[in-house]
Amino acid sequence: MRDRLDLLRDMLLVRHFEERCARLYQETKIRGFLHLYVGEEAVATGVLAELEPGDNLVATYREHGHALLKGVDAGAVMAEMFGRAEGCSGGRGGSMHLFDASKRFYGGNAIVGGGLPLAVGLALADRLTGTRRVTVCFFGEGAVAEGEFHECMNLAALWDLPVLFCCENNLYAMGTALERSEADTDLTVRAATYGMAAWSVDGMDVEAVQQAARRAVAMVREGRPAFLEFRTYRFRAHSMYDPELYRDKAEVAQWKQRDPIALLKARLLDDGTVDDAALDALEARAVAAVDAAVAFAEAGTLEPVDTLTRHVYAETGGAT
Amino acid sequence: MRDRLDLLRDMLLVRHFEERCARLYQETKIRGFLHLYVGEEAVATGVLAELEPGDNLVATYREHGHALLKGVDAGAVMAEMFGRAEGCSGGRGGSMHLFDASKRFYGGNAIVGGGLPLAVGLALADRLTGTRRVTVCFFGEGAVAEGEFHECMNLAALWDLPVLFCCENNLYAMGTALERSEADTDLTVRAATYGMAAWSVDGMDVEAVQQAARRAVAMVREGRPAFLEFRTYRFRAHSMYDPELYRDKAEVAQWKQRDPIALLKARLLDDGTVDDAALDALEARAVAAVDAAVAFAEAGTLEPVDTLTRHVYAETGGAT
Amino acid sequence: MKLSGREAMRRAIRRALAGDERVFLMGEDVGRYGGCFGVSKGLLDEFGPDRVRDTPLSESAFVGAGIGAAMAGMRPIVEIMTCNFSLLALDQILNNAATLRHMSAGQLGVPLVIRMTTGGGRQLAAQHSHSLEGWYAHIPGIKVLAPGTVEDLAGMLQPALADPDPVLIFEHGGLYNAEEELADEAPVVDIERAVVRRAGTDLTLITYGGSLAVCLDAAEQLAAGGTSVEVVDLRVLRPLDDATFLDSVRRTHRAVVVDEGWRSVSLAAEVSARIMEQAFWELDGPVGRVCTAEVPLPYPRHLEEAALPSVGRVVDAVRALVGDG
Amino acid sequence: MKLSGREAMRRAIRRALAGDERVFLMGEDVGRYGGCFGVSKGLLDEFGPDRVRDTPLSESAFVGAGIGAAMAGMRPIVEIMTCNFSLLALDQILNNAATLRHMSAGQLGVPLVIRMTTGGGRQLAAQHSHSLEGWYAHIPGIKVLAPGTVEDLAGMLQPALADPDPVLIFEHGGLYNAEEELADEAPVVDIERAVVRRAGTDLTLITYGGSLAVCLDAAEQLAAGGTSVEVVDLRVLRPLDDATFLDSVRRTHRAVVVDEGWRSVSLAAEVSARIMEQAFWELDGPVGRVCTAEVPLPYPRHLEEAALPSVGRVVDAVRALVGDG
Ligand SMILES: Cc1ncc(C[n+]2csc(CCOP(=O)(O)OP(=O)(O)O)c2C)c(N)n1
Ligand SMILES: Cc1ncc(C[n+]2csc(CCOP(=O)(O)OP(=O)(O)O)c2C)c(N)n1
Ligand SMILES: [Mg+2]
Ligand SMILES: [Mg+2]
Repeated sequence: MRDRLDLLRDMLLVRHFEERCARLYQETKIRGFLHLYVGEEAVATGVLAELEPGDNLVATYREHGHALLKGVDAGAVMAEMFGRAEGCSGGRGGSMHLFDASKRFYGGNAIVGGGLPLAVGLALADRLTGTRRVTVCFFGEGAVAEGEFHECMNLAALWDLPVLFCCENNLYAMGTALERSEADTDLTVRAATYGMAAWSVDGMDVEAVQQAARRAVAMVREGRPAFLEFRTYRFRAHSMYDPELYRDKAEVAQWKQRDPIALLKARLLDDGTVDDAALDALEARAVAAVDAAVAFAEAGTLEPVDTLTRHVYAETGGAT
Repeated sequence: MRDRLDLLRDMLLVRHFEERCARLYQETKIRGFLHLYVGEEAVATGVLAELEPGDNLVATYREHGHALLKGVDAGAVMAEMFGRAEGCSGGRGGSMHLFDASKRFYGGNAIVGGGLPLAVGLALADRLTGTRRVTVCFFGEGAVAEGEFHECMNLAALWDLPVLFCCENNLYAMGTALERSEADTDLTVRAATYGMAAWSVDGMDVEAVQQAARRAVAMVREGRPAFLEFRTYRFRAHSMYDPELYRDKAEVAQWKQRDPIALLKARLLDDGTVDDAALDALEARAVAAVDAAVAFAEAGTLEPVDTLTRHVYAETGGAT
Repeated sequence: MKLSGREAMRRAIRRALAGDERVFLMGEDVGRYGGCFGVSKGLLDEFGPDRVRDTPLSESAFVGAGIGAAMAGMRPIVEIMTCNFSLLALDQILNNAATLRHMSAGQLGVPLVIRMTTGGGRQLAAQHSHSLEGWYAHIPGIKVLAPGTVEDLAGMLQPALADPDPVLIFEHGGLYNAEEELADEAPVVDIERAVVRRAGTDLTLITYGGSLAVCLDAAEQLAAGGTSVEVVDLRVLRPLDDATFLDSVRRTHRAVVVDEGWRSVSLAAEVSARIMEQAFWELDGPVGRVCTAEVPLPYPRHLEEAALPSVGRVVDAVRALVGDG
Repeated sequence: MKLSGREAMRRAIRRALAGDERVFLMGEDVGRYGGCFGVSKGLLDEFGPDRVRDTPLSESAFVGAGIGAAMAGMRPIVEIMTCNFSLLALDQILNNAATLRHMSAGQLGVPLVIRMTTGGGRQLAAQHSHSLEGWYAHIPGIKVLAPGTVEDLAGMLQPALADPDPVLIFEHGGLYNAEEELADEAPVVDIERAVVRRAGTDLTLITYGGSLAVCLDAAEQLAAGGTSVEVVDLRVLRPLDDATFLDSVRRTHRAVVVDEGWRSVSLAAEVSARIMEQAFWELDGPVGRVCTAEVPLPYPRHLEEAALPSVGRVVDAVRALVGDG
């Protein structure tokens, strides 16, 4: 089981990774759309702390952190964003399409709500084969308005599928605040009408996240779906193109007071688990890991152009 | 306001119309898919009794009754099913696509859930122009599983649109019983999570339907959406191709005990509003109306083949 | 044994379910109702509700669930009642099923079969009569099959299930009631190749699916008038087997493509363009097309018949190219 | 005045909103965010939240609501952020918007404008880089526009709104940052006609949208080598204006179609087939096609560039037909 220091380590890795990505985007090493998880680290960290390696994960385009914590190699993730053959998706996916089948990390999906049916299907396979496995599906609160959310919640509940729905409620879908997209903003009430256990959790408190995840994962491992809403906030823009006209600087500043990393650090300092030197060491380790990832990515190679049409169909026909 | 005798008249018209359609289908006068409303007449009858001519109506492929009661000429409806130019859709729509713009009857839609967004849009137009009008949207309980249901309920509630959602819960979507399609079969609970007033009504009791509709229509006319679930039953097959493997004859027989027409007749006889002779006269009038409709349809003409590609685009370009 | 398309398909599904634990059938009313066209009648009793799985009306979710289950190693057969409703699932098909292998650089595959009814001719009007198979053939990452015979209808399922990529089978509504003599051994169709259904020398009719019968009838009629027509059944619309029809056109020097899809941006256009590109110098005249009129299909029989490819329209198109042979 | 595509489109929307009470703009983040590509920045303040209406992420519902509102007499401009997401609304577009007039025998009309971004070239990978305009052009009952210049981008909105039928405008992502000198009076584009963008005598390049600039550059380069290329900008993909490109091909006798869609069953195939049918005897060689490689677009720049139509690929295709002129 991951302890509080592990949680801090995980969050720091994600934070430093994301901040580096922002810089690399400015340097045009990373291109396309880039969505960062800064501020929301406690959510993936707390949930993934409760998963086993054999569990499935489906995420969104804001999924670097989920990939790293599911065990996808940081170098391979960074190389992916550099578009290198050594990337975890062979460079073909980029930031929004990280994959690692060996880690049961099923992407990275750039269609809002698009991953939900996949999660339902992964869990259906487990139900059909009698496999005891949890499939976790992350999505933003914006996805709740999509028809697919409704269809998938219903299917999972109707068929008792082992899916853990994790809604990362960071209050905005791009520039649209939740109260301008949902008639009723209490998402757990919505989830409960599918006959699914549903809890709302402080997504800035990684320990609260972990606790809630533990309870929910246990239930899902018994074969019943569950829903968790994490109240969180993204500290940065939606993507690198966002002028942030839709929210006040003051609001952002206020949420930054509840930085999940600062919160956990304060607790650990408070109760004497760590001192400043230990924290510095942890930070340094995270930075070093990111440095190594960047170095790996920099050293990566480009896929030859004549491979362009590879992986459209399987290379060998016939049964697999 | 329509009184109880009017309600009986309306239901009889629909019943006789539908039974005649079944025969005409056997005679191959009507082709394609044909979905009959026998057993469910109280729903459309009670709701439409509360509408004004200027209100909008959107229905499904099981919409003959709704069309007739919205004032679409019975002859034009029958002619439509005969594929005649004199049909209410010029013969191009058939049973599933009755239209009458002059009666604000916006179809007939053969995609389950497909009419819901149209209803939302009609109501949105009224909200934008400040028009006090009710848009009623009928759909089966099977449509509740569709993503569009969720999206439309949310939009209507979020934007406070004057839509009355009427769910005709006849317990089956083709052969799929509600409990095999919904994790939670209490549809009013579902509706209520959108922050919408929602009631469940005995759909076999036309007076109960009318009462519920009155309350709901009043609310919608004030500019807020509402949801009504009508518990009803279809006495006949889903369409003319259905071997009905999925339900017991006994279940059908039991529901037929609650035939909405028989129920109302019994009440009217009971309290002396009518006697047998009066009832016979009402039946005869309905039959005569249907006879006239059939005669009109029989006398109809076929659109010339060279008009095939008409009405794909407007005949005159430019602004309308 | 003489079997209807419905029976033949049922037999194929039964064998697939019996032969491979990973196979299951999922869709609206496939179980208790017996399939909206009766194809899966009896299979629920035989295989149980887990493997013959009725779904709610949630096309996007259950198609997407099929994709997910296939990624996890199952071999789902997902039935969409008719291709008209597949639009509700198109996001899942195009953005997930068709892309996952590529986006993951081959780590993931989606060995999924999606079956759906297609085509007009039954007076089902504008929302139930589409022929979208040619349109789907635009999408890289999926395979598109369109059987034109009962044997192909039944015989394509097994190779489709064996295929590591998503395969969409468009079953023309007219095939379910058609009857053919079928061997007891399941025929296995080569789903990479088109097939010549009738040999001829003057012109090649290139077609598939519901229009195959129309073309064979037209060929018969033309033969009576002295015109010898070869009929190529494409049967695989993506990836298209160019070689078979090009070979034919290089022999006959004339071609008409018959396609129940709407004309503009149709599969027929693609075939015409490929002939242009690869056999232009061997043509004795322009390649013609007979397609469905560009109109949402109207309900009345006479208008629907006028809209769809018919023997008369095919014969006229051929005559216009070869003269009144 | 020099305006970017973004500014020009904003001006066009502003004028539409100011000029007609029935017009409103609706879509994800069109209001407070200012439009995902910044097109509608400022319009919320100017016209208020009723007429510049942010929607939830519910593509099917809000597109369908646009159809309903249009039926009721409004003139909605519905924005779908990018055409990739339009698949979620395709049922409403194909089964309702495109059919309602026909099914009701002309009683109803859907004067709706749907705007969406299209195209690749920005490394957005396999779920954000589709070019679906040619694919949409298959559907009877809708009109499909694909501006290739800033002037057309801005000048198509007004006639699209005046059109009594649903009009889909596919705005190539590359156009928003392009700049052009525009007159103060809003240019009004003839949305029934293609246009010749460059005159030439040896070969006709037929293109639209994002590939127009590619073709013009290719023509320039070819001119340097002595090959005179005419460039036809289709701009209206449905209904297609045959006359303009046929007229050109009848003069040049050679053509290459350049289309950012995937090659199979593409708009390019349709254009090729129409030339085959209507100008076969005037061709000096087969019509060529330069399309996007049949692959879900990969992320890395070098692969994406190789997949998309490029000046190099167009020049090569032209040279292959006219020799090394
Ligand atoms: C179907 C679809 N519609 C629109 C978009 C464009 N888009 C990308 S992210 C986003 C906001 C999603 O918000 P949310 O689900 O809350 O996730 P967050 O970005 O806040 O993590 C939008 C509208 C998309 N990718 N897919
Ligand atoms: C999107 C879609 N999926 C499937 C169908 C086929 N279908 C037609 S009616 C029907 C059942 C609908 O049931 P319900 O909504 O309860 O209405 P009812 O027929 O009982 O009145 C189905 C599955 C369809 N028309 N549209
Ligand atoms: Mg969010
Ligand atoms: Mg029902």
